[in-house]
Amino acid sequence: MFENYLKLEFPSIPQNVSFARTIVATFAAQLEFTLAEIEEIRVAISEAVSNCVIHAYPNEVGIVKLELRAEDQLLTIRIQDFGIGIADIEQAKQATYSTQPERMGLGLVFMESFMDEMELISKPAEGTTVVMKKRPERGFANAELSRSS
Amino acid sequence: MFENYLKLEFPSIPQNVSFARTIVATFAAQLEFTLAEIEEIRVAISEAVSNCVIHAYPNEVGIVKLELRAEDQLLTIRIQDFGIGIADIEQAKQATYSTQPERMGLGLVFMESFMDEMELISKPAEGTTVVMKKRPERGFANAELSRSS
Amino acid sequence: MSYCRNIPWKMKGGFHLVIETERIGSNLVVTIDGELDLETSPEFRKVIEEKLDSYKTIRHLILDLKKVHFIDSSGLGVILGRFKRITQDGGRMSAVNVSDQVKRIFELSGLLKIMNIYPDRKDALDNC
Amino acid sequence: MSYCRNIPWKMKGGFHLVIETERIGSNLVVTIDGELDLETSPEFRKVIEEKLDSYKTIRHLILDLKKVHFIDSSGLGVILGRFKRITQDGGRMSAVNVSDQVKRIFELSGLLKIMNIYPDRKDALDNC
Ligand SMILES: Nc1ncnc2c1ncn2[C@@H]1O[C@H](COP(=O)(O)OP(=O)(O)O)[C@@H](O)[C@H]1O
Ligand SMILES: Nc1ncnc2c1ncn2[C@@H]1O[C@H](COP(=O)(O)OP(=O)(O)O)[C@@H](O)[C@H]1O
Repeated sequence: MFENYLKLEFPSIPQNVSFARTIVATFAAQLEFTLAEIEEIRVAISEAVSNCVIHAYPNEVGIVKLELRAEDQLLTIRIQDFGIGIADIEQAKQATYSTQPERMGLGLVFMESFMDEMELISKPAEGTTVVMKKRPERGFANAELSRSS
Repeated sequence: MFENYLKLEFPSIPQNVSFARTIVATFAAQLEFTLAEIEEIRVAISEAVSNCVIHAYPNEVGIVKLELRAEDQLLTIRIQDFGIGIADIEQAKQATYSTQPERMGLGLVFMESFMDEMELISKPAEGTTVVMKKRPERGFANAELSRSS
Repeated sequence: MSYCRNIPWKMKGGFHLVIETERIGSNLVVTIDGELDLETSPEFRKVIEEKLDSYKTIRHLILDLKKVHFIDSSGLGVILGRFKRITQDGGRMSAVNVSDQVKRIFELSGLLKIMNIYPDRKDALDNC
Repeated sequence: MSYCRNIPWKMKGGFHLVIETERIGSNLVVTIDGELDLETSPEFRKVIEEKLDSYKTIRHLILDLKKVHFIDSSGLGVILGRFKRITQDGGRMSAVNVSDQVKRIFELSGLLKIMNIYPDRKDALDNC
């Protein structure tokens, strides 16, 4: 069985959002994702890491932990912060709900739309963890077709 | 002062060598390195992570920790394994010295040639840590030249 | 037809965004090259706001997204904010060269229903 | 002039290496597309060894490195190993389309002193 993982830790600064996207896209490319699927993963990661930067640590730079796991046909992404947390998770998930007037409240909506599964765990003053999962749609069967003559 | 860091952990499997290269190159691109300098960094990382895969854990898959730090004009890379370690560091550093007959003994030579500084710390049965540093040759001055009209 | 052009503007830090603006009559054409996210969006907003502040005659904002390799809700937020400003002033906003990926993001957010999308710049200008 | 060609061969896992071999008389031209490192080198070695085993008449190995985007000491080790085999049998080895980066790696290892480097494939074949 194919298996790999990557654990990351970085500070919650805006330039690490694009960084996290690039790393996750490179990691995800180990599985048989299409380019369109990789784009979806990039958006989901971008939203999750942006939320750590803006919401989890609004007035300071905090630690973001990112864990990637590839197990056979499944990519699992875990993003954790130790910031202010979310009091009402159902409310947070609603489209257009945002605690910041300038923002659109679409981050969690995009994460749910673009990944197969999304779970949000949070406790005020302790932090938030997002777990997202995605399988390549056309499956992993192609990976075994090694073309050689 | 510009400052950023990235801590990584991954298993010592061959496909993570190219992976580590890509991540470090992306991280290093935050500083004002030339493309040729980025290539040098890619070789150094490739050698260091390959050594963890081949030498540190010859018969098992072990843990590799990679720490990247960008502080102003300086990139610091720290690669750590918890493998078999090196008994005689001076001997290991010699060109063409290798404990594996098929290999060339050039990895540590390339790391020293391509980085500004390299330090090797090791203890048999405990593991090995390599610390490498590099500064962009043309300095950081250019980064302040924000071009706008 | 008046004409003005910005020298490409470069982000400090890891990733780059290049924004070029071009005034064609009462149209402001904004060409974006790069990724629109949390890091780059504030500057994207700033550049457009400054142009709208200084050229009071602008009635139509045209975003050329040909080279937008990535957009998330932060980038979308800035586009929606500019849409609100220009339409409140009685103007219009269009996007051209919109990739499938960006179109999908626009669709999920509802922006696709309220903003004009044209295949290219010429089409957008012809419809002014 | 006999001729044989491999269908591109693809690595499983993260990164790809495509190796094409072409037999031109007593020459074996090996075109490498990708990164030569710890992961990809074993297959690189395998493909060349198999060709050398099956075509006993090969006297000259030509490596076309135009699309080698990366090489480290693992890739270099395989090249040196093949160099040893072909020269022991009285043959020769050349490399063509060598980038500055690859040339520097060859230089540091001493390989540049013992291996022929030609600008392109035609030059290498003319010197057979
Ligand atoms: N990591 C987090 N830490 C604290 N609060 C969060 C976090 N992620 C999301 N939230 C809360 O959930 C709300 C909705 O998030 P989201 O859908 O991403 O939209 P937006 O980022 O536009 O506000 C945020 O406004 C914030 O209050
Ligand atoms: N991380 C490590 N753990 C254990 N031994 C190591 C490690 N790195 C290097 N060595 C030792 O140092 C020697 C020289 O390493 P190097 O110069 O990279 O050449 P090579 O990989 O070709 O052997 C190796 O053969 C090995 O014995």
